[in-house]
Amino acid sequence: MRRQVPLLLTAIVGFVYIIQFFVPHKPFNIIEHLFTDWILIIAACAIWLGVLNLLKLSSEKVYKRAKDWPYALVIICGFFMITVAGFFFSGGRAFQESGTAFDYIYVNIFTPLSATMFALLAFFVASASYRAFRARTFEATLLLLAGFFVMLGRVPVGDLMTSWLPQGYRLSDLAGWIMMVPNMAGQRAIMIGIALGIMSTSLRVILGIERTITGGE
Amino acid sequence: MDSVFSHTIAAILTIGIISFLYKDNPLYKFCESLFIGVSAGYWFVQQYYANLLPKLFDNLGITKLVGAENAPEGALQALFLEGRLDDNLLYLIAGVLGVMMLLRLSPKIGWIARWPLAFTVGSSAGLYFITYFQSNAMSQLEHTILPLNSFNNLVLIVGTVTGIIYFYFSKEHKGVFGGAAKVGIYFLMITFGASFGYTVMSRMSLLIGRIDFLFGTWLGLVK
Amino acid sequence: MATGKLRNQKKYFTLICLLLFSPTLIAQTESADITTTPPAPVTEVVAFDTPNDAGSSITIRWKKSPDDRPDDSLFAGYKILRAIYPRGEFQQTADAPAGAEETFDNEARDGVEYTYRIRAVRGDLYSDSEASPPAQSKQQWFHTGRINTLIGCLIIGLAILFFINRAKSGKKLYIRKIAGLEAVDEAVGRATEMGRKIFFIPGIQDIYNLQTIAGVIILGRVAKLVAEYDAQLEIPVSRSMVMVACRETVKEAYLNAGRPDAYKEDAIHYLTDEQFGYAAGVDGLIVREKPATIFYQGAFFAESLILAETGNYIGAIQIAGTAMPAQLPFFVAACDYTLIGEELFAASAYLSKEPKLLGSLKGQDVGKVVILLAILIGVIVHSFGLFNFAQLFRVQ
Amino acid sequence: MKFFEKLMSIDRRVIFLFVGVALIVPLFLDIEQTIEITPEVQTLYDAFMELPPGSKVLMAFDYDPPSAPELQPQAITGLRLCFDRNLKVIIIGLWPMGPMQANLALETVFSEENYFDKEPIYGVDYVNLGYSPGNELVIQRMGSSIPATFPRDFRGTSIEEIPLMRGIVNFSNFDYVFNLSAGYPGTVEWVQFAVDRFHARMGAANTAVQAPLVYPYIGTGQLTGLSGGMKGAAEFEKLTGFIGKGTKFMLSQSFAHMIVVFFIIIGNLAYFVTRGREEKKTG
Repeated sequence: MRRQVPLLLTAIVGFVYIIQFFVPHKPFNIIEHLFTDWILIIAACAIWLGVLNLLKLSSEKVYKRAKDWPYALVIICGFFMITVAGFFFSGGRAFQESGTAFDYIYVNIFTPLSATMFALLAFFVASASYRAFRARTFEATLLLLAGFFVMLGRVPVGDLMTSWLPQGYRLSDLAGWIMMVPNMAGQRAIMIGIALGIMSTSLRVILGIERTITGGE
Repeated sequence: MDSVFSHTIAAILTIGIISFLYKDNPLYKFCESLFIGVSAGYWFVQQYYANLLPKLFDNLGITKLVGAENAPEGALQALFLEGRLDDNLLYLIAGVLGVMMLLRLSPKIGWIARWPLAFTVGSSAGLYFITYFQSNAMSQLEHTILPLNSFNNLVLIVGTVTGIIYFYFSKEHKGVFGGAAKVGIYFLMITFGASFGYTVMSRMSLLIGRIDFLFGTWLGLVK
Repeated sequence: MATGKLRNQKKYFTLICLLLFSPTLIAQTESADITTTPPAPVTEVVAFDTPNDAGSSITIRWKKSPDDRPDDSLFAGYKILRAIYPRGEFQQTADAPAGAEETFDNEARDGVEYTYRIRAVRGDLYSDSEASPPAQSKQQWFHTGRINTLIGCLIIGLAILFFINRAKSGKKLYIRKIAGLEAVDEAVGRATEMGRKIFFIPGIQDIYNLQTIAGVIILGRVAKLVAEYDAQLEIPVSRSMVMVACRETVKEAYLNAGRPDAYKEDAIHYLTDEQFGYAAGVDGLIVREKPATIFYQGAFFAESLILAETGNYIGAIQIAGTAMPAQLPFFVAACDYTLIGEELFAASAYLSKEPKLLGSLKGQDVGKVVILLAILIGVIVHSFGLFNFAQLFRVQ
Repeated sequence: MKFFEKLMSIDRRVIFLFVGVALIVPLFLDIEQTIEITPEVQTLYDAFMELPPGSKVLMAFDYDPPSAPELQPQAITGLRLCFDRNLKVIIIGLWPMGPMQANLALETVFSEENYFDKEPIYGVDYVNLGYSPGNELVIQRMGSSIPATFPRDFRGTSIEEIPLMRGIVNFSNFDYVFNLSAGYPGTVEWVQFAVDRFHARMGAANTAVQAPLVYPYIGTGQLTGLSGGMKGAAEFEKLTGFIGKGTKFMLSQSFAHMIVVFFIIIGNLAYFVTRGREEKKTG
């Protein structure tokens, strides 16, 4: 029961999903939509597990006065601040409309934090390219050259440096060519490989040959 | 006044995150913890209103059952009041699967969470099997079959073919085959370099947005 | 000087306005005449069952009215009138904008015969077409536009199954070395020696992404190794279902390694669903815990570089693997080893060394041969202008 | 002696500092950068200039705050151009945050001095119809009926009560469509539906990442004008003669880009020098 049912469920659901792609007839026509909704519902239930885990670990930290416990308290307060605002003080379903308490927290706390975290990439892109773009081997040199020309080709300075060349042969054109031709070829190879890898992994999972998640080893 | 206050909060949080670049520090720890707490709560609320409420409770009619105003009639009302089997009754299965997932909290019957997990894994395996074959394999193939009438087409075809050869697992990369795989790696390296270089610009603009907020919106130094 | 220029501009502007307005002026005078005559009717109306669907839909095509011209602003479009064949009354069911020559009636009842008229409308006047021959909607059992996909799936699927079966019978298979996976042992060993943690990041997508599934399967193999080495594993996750899946997997792995007592559930913990919130949290953990080894296996987005750069800074050995093409360059730049695309999916088979799973890799290779042959043949045939081979792979 | 070895492994915080300075300083500088106008942006500008006063322009805001540095300046320039030329503007968004970005852009435009006494009137000179979910299906629905797709505006006013919306039925009532796009749904969908199916005339502003995907549409004439990324924003501003943030941001971006390139060169230089030495030692 414990082992067999999940394996069977995986197999049946997996095959039904594949079949519905080729069969427009009822009831297969609603399966994709229905299953997607079900999965979203399962995920919406599951979030309780995660959130309770986060709160449990944080409050344990606070209770035991573990290292950095005040920050664990910040996690708990932050969580309750927005959930209480969202569930009780933001007008129910319209919780996201501008002017609600939920929206205020979203705009003034959530957004700057997430936008700044995203913006850190500007720094990391610089430090990573300094380290990685070095002509150590032939492969690394290709990486370097492609990156270098594409980067230069995308700012006015690049074209300024090559303004003595006829139009169509300047740095921005070279950058465009690299993107459209060799880059495209590499991307295609990667994408085709991924398709095969996914097909094989899916089959292994559906057939129960790979049962790490669904059935134990 | 209100906007000065909220801008100041936003500015402190912005500086707190940026300060991590120098080293880990109390302000960053505060921002990080606040971010984790607030964002976990954000998705918790979001999941309820975007999925649980409309997809499960509304469809089944539970919202109506608990006496909410303006709630739509659901499958349960149809079944018990009209004696009719509504399609939405199928959402009951989703509800059961969801509850099974939550039973993970109980050590004794927690194993049953594997059922909804198996359902999810199975349907994604089925979905990905088909969609990736279609969108990644078939349509890329369609666009790679080009007439050999230009240098660009030649490069595209050679690059794609050798790239695929690089991924070949069950043959040693030696001789002509190994040579082709080597060319494949070269193409992959150019691809990586190019897409890296390509994104640098947009990453910079993200930071410009934050800097403009700090010096413009907040401090009013940049017009 | 400046005013002269301005005057010139004004002159041009009047000229442009005149040029732009003149056609409308003419059109208006013309339309003044024809507001009293209805538009020419639509011709050649046909109706047929919309193919490859679950019924309830009939496709209607026609040849548009000669008065349906882009410059005629009065022409309002078409109304679709439907009647049950042969003697029903015509009623409007849908409408179509000017310029259209096809529309769908999605409210047909399967098995009922309908006939259609198209009404061309201009201003207050209209004219109706002849009634179309009757048509009825049906459900189809097979989507004919997807036959190429079916054949392709069968070829590749059967190849994979064939080699899995052959591997079961004990035939030895050669699989080339994958550097990133050869390094797993060393990376786990190093963490054990240093007495530091091993982090495993399964990406930021939920378990319904196959990349996450691949990541968690790899985790199963890594966790077994970790248990054998008696190293410490920590797995911060960003999705609750992934947390459940990881816990099941790691527990099982410890059990199989004969060390169920060493399994700690709280080492697999949830942070937040939010992409950058998760990145902020993991970054904090990385600088504070200073893990010796970090695995990134799964679906990653922009946070890839934020995590990998921080890991690189504290000097951890980093092994990444993802099938997100846009993130691969960043992992390649910041990690010691990167599994590229397909290698992520091959990793679990490779690490398990189970013949059945290795057999599926051989099956994938057959898929590659088929694709390479298709490209080769296609290019040759296409180059000589014999046949557009590419259209065989068009999907619907 | 050890100089180059040090250069080989610069503390990343030094790089961070340089990047930060390179981005911040230009915001305070008044450097004139020679911005060459590319033909795509020129045609975009021309398309606006060719519209007779009173023409109706549909502006679709399909982006959110993270892409605002690139697209907001273009939105502002586009709006200003319309109001200066007395064109009527109808705003919609296929992204939830789009119409809010539009309001921010309007605020910026109206805070300028020359609008103090003649601020365009809501409902007469411009209107914001808000966001509608459904991605490309929204465009398709607009093709048959705009009032049915957007029954109310951003403020909840019924569309029948808005003077500007009188007589607007579908795309044939717009003289130009201007799309600001940061991804999906965006310019690609607008071209496929509004242009290909409903024959609208359309121009677009895109993020730098997005722009190459829509370049092909210029060659075929499906797009009348395209302005991509900060560079496009700067060009667009230069053409309209009003130097706004696009030009400033462009300068920052160029500086930061050069810093990245500079460090790559330094890294390689140091690598070759130190490697040369090592070879001498061993050889």
